[in-house]
Amino acid sequence: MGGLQIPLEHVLLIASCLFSCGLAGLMLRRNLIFMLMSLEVMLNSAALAFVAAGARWGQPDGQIIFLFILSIAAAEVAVGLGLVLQIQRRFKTLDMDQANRLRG
Amino acid sequence: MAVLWLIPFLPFLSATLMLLSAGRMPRYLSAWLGVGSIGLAAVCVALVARAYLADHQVQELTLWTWMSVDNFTPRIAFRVDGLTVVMMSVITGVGFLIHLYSVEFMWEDESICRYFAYMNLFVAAMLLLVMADNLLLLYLGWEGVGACSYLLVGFWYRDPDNGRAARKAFIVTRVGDTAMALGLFLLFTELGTLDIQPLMAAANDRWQIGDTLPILATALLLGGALGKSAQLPLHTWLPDAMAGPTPVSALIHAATMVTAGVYLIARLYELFLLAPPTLAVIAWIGLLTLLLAAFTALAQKDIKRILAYSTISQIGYMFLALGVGAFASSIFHLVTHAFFKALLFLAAGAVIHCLHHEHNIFRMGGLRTRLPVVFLSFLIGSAALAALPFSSGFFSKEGILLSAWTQPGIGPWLWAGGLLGALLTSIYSFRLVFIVFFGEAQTEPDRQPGWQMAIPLMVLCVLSLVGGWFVLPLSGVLPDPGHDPVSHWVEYISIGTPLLGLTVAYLLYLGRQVSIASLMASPAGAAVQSFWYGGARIDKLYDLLLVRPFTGLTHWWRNEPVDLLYNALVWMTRWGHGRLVVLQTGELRWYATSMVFGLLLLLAIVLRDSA
Amino acid sequence: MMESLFYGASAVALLATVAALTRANAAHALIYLIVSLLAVAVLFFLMGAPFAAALEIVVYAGAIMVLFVFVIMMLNLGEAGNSREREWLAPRKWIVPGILAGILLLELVLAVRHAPDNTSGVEVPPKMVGLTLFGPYVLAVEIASLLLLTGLVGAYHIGRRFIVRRDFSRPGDNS
Amino acid sequence: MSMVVLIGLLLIGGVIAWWTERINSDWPRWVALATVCAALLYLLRITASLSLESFELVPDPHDGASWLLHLKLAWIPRFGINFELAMDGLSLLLVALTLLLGLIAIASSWSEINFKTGFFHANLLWTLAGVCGVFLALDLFLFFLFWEVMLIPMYLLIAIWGHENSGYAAMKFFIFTQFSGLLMLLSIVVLAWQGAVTNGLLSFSYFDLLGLPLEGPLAWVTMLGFFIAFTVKLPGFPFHTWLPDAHTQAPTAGSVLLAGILLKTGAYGLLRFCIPLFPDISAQFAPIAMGLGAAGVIYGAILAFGQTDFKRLVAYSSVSHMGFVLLGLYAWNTLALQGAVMQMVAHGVSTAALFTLAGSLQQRLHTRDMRQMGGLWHQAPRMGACAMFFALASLGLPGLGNFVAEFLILLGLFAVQPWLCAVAALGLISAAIYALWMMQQTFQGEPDTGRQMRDFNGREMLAMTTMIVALIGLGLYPQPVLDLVEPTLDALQQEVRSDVIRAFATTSAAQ
Amino acid sequence: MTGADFQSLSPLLILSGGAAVLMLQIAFVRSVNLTATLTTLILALAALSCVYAGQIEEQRVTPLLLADQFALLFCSLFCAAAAVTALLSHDYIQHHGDEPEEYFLLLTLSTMGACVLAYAVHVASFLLGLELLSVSLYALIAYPNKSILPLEAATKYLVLSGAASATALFGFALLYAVTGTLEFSTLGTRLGETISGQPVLIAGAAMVFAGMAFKLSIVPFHLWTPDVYDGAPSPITGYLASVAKAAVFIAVLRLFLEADLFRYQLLVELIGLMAILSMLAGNLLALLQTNIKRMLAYSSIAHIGYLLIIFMAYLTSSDRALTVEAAAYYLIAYTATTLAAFGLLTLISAQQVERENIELHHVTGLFWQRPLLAALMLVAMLSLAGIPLTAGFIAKFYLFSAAVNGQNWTLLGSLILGSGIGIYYYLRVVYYMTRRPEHQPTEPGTTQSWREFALPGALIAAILLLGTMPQALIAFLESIL
Repeated sequence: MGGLQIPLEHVLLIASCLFSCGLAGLMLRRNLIFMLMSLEVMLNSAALAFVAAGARWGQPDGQIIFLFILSIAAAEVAVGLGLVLQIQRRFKTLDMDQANRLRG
Repeated sequence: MAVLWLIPFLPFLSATLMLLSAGRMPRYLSAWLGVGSIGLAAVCVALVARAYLADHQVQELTLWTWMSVDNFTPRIAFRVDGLTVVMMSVITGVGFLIHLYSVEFMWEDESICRYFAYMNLFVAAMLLLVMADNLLLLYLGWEGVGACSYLLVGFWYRDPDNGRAARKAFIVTRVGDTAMALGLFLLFTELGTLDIQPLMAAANDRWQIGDTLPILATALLLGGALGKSAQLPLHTWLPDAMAGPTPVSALIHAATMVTAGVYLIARLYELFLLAPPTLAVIAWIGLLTLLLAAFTALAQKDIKRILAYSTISQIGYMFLALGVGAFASSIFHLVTHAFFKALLFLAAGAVIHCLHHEHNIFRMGGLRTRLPVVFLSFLIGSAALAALPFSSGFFSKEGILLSAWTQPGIGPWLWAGGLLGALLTSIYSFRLVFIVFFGEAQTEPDRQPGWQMAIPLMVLCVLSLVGGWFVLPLSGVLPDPGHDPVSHWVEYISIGTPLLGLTVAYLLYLGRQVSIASLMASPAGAAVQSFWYGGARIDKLYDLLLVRPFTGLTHWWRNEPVDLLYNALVWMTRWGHGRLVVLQTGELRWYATSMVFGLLLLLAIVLRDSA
Repeated sequence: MMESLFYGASAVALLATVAALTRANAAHALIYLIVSLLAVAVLFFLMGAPFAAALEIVVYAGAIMVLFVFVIMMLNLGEAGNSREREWLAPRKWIVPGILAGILLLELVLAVRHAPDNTSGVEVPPKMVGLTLFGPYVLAVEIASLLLLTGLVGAYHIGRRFIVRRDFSRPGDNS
Repeated sequence: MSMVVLIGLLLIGGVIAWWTERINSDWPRWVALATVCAALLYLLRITASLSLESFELVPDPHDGASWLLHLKLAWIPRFGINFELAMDGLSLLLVALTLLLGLIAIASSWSEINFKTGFFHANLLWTLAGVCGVFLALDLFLFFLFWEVMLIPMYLLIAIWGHENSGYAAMKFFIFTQFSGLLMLLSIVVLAWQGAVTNGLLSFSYFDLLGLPLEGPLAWVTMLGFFIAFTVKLPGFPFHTWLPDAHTQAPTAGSVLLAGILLKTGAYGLLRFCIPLFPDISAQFAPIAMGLGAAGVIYGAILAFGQTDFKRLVAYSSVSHMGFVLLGLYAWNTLALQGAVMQMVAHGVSTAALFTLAGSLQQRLHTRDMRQMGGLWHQAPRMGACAMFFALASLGLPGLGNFVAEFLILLGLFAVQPWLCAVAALGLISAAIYALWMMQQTFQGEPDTGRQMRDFNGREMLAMTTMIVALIGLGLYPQPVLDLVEPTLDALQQEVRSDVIRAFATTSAAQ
Repeated sequence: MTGADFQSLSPLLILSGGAAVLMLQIAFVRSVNLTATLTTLILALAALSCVYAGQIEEQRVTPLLLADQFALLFCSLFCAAAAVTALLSHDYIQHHGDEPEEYFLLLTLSTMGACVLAYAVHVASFLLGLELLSVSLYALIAYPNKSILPLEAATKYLVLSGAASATALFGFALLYAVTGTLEFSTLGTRLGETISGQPVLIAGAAMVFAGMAFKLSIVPFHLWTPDVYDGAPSPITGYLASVAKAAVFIAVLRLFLEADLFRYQLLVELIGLMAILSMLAGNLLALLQTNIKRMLAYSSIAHIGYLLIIFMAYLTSSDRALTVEAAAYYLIAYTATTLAAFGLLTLISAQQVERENIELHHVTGLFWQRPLLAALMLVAMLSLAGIPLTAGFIAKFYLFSAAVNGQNWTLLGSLILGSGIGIYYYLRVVYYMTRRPEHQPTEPGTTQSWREFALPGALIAAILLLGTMPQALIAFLESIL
């Protein structure tokens, strides 16, 4: 399998697109769950870039970093979803624009 | 001469003692101390004078080196020559009499101790002034007498007017003093010393007659003299200074301090001789002052103000004399003036003292019989002032007028002016005598002067009469131009003028031949009267040109204009804070957006460059 | 053929991502996101990283997304939530994020345009990954385990009370 | 070590004073008094132990060993920073003045301070220690350290025990001085690195940094860093605006210390560091500096007259008087320099006295507004007499210390800049105006009979008498002071080489 | 792995082992006193073990970690700081959270992350350390359950920090794609070999820096800082501001040094620009802030700005060791000072359950009521303002020296300007503290534990010692660089 001849440039382009989408989602959505999803997208794009880079050099390191990114994403999301639950309970909404008691 | 240092030290010591007692010294002790110390000083002066008269030997005494910086080494040192002897004698002699007089005059004042302290301090400073062998020490005395004058004019500090007069006296003279200080700087910078004798030697050595530097230096020194001696344009303080106790006016503002300017110029005559333009200016200033003050005196109502203007006028004569190079005549007039003006002031003081502190001459009158001693004193004093023949003033003023006459070129003009002044002097002196002592009584005296007052008056009467015969030991100290014999009619006119004035005064004020009242009632007369009553409006002019702008400026600037600059900085930082803090909205999406924005910029910049 | 599969999967990943981020309903969005992740897994596979591809499916799409599903189910946001989301997604709200993201994309494109080489096309088999992982990267694995422990403890502590409250909510406690 | 002991004595005394407050709130006063007395005696002992000839020796500015006392301990070798203290006549004089005025400050606040006396006296002593350090430190880093450190207790003195608006005043004081201090720190560092380039050795020692060849815009900026820091403290126009506020709001002891000593550190810095370190640039800069000095003289005097607050008036008079110091320093000849040093001492004493007086008035009348005073002489003749004396001293009456100082400054200045001298001399006139106006508004005029006022008591009179005697002594026999600092001034003048002195002269000729 | 490897990693081992011990202890005995004591002991032991670890030569432990003196120094600093935080938290957390034991566990894990960052010379260890630090901080920030502000703060921090991490990751991926290495040092050599001016490389470096700039709260990535600082529990704010910042900074500095990212001069110049912006914006924002925590947050932005000067200085200076020394000294001084400042806030607010925010007027008269605490605050504020005798001054002096050496005049100008503004708000705290209290002093806290005396005393001593006798530390720094 594999043996695919794709310019690295193109994979990175796709990763960039995903990354931009993630950022756009972060800026656009008010719902905390969607924000977390956007984060996932961004992390995923980085993972894609790493794997592509590893493939380019024929090294396992890209995949290993992908593995770590996976654990990072898991840990962040776990805590993040815990926060989602608490926010829903305390603020009665997930709209982060409402949660701006801290400012100034 | 060991006794020299005692002369200023004795008054200083007594002043210190009285000041240290903080006003708790018994009044008789203050009086004894005050009068006694001056008396002792006078005795010492007498000793010194006798020694000097015996051999005309200049006496010097160096106490210590005041400071020694680089080549600037002024010493606390005295130098006594003829001029100093004359001045010291006047200061301690007249001073002693006035102190004695003060005992009675001030006896009822609660602050008599303070009074004598200031007076003794003044005498000490004045003695330092005349005994100093260098200009810095002279300056010390010079400013010291100014400070004492300030303290004494404002002696009755409860009345804000007195305080105002005192401040005016100090500040106006300080203007002159500052000019003088600059003169000292110039002299030291150019000649490298402030010791009077080496200074004059060096000046003669390095400068030619008519050089710029001596003219500049003497002009600056003249500034000091004008201020202290109340000459135009710095004369305005003296009439106001009459706010002090009358003996103070007699001592400081008639006999001694105000003549310091004359002394200064005489002391430095060699320097002034190098600057003929300055001398000419001195002469003209003297002339102008004497005329202006005489006119003003004629329009006053306050007995002390009349005498004050008269003092200004008489010092104008002295300046006139200095200006024409008749230094000795000037000093001679200084001495006689000290006698008769002190006498007049003391007599006026006695009138005031006996008349419930009444100053207005038009509310006096008829005192000839009620206060005979005072009347006699006043009469003699006025005669001397008006230079009636054979009074002391006659001799001294005659000398001045003749010197002026012989001055090449401008001499006659000066002479004529002086003559006019003499006429006016005679008129206003006798106007005073006639109004105060003749006519109907307006106010009854409630007491007679006691012996402490009477004795000084008597002594001064005698001095005013015979003073003209004194021969001052000034030969060799001051140059005497020794004027050529002049035609006799000049002398006759000089002699006649005061008599003419007397007559006019008689006609105007006593004889009722010409109604002075109707003259005053006419619009022109009233305008002239008020013009001269206000001292030719010079005070008003200064007020408008200097005082008001200054106070206005201070009021305007009171709250620190420079702070506006710093407040602007503060405002800018606050503004920056305000602009930045609105970004902290607390909205998560905005924060994310700002981060993206930052990332965009960062990438844009690095890529633009590498592309 | 493989190339076209690659680009096809890329397109799917992109479109699914965009769809995921623009849905009003969280559950729908999540499905799109999973699709996107699956497509990325395909990409991994095509690039010669089968291990990564498998993990992408098992862990990412399988485990992490399931967490999301749980939470969405627990919150039970309902139709009211969806309509509010729609409101928040009005087109003009997109303008600024869209422009910024577009510019960023442009910059990234500029940056990676001349990335040097093709992918090697060499497959890196799972065994090699495993050997490296427990060779030079063994300490990293340990640290990653601590990281997961942290996530566990943190999620437990933060999320705990929500569960407690929902299941055993005491009467009168509405806060 | 004796200098360390001196500074340490004050520091430890402060701690003890703070601590003894727990026992009795009166104890700190006595502890503070005892500490300063002990320090004075110790200073006397140090001085007495030196040989008389050593006072006449010209200290070599490149060799600390030739100074009266010298101490050098390694501190931060990484930067060539040493704990280096040295004393010459100038330092000795100023340290003595510091301790003397410290005594006055303690005496003047004896009954004024009742809130936390322990901490108050601790701060007072620490300020003194800091100032002593400033006068003794010859390592630029150490100098800066003392320079900044003395401000903190001063800040606390103003902020805690100050009057109604003390927070603002203290903050203004601190920001002005700290900000300018930062500029100086920058200059010090730049100078040290410059020295490292020239000498091949990084050192902050004054003895090593003197005589560096400095040119170009960087050197100008460096010089300005020093100049601004010192001029702010002096305070020179237009950096003076912190001073009226700080003086007005500070407690009496604070004002005394501020006016009496802290301002002198600015003058000292200019004399010791700013001009000798940058001789050529200073020569070019001198006309501007002197212009600022003259502006300060006039401006301070004008604003002093406009004030209604007693302390503010005195504060502005300080601005005016310190303008003379700036003039004297930049005139840079023996006369003017001696005058400037004299002015530092005399102004220290006279202003300290005036602030003490102001403090006594405020304590008795609970106001500083002169419009509410008037006629106080009647009720408090001793106060009046003292006030009159110091007012006269402040306007430069001959026979008192201030006159000697101002006369020497102007005399020296005249040779350099006659026109500027004439302008500055106007300050003498305006000084008379404000000083006498102050007397008029407070002590003269009609007394308010409804007011009860206590005259000075024995303690206060003792303090006043000390200062009166000091001023008269300085006025009539200033020679000991002049002799003490003469070698130092000679050395500094030799340091600023003769060609530079010529440059001074030509700038004046060009004016 | 050899024995020497283990020795050089002993702090990390102790921390991870400690975490396990703590977990076990929590599982069996729930006792906050025990957990706190245990945590403090573990952290202290870890700090001490750095001395032990430092006895051997510089050691490369797998490609991931480099155990040199530099890493160990900061390891011990972080552990010590965490120990102080643990002590400070003890009273606080008892009042503010239920089940407080896990707090200490998370703190230990977080410190572990910081230490890993200090060791990190590889992208993997860098990322994992960073995330270990961050994830435990999310939980710590959200820990108190009696207020909703921590929740808000944690959410903001999580979302933004996650995005920042992703950005950094993406940047690393770009670097990796071109160079084919994840080790910093090899990355440096490869970067040198590659044709310079490759846009993707500089873009990657910029993205990495942008991600880190967020963590360091450098303008314009700073907006989150005050909100998170404000909402987080006080001891954690102190930890966040000191340890988290220092660890990230050290790691970034390592990255730049090892991989020689200084070759991208434009990037470094941009960092200089951001430094200027941070100094000015941070100080201006803090200017009129009355909430002390927010004020300190803004001030931390400014301080990072000061610290960034050394990047430019490194580029232009002739004495490069000096700039690194300056950074190290500054970080140590800043850590001590920040801990002191927030420690004080913790001690004040430990007994005020209902109020987490401390406004300026709350400290009115503190100087007379609790002198030791106030003295600590005074010293901390002076140190932050850079007044002599305190650690902050020597640190600032170091920066001055480095910047003068590098002739970065613009940066120096901003530094002076910023410090000038800073004096105002730091001093304002002192002013409020020393004001006479308007009402009778409140009763001093009833539960004054020994921590209330020992900790402030130790911190004061540390700050003053660093400020007056810096030579020991300087000599040490000089020897290891």
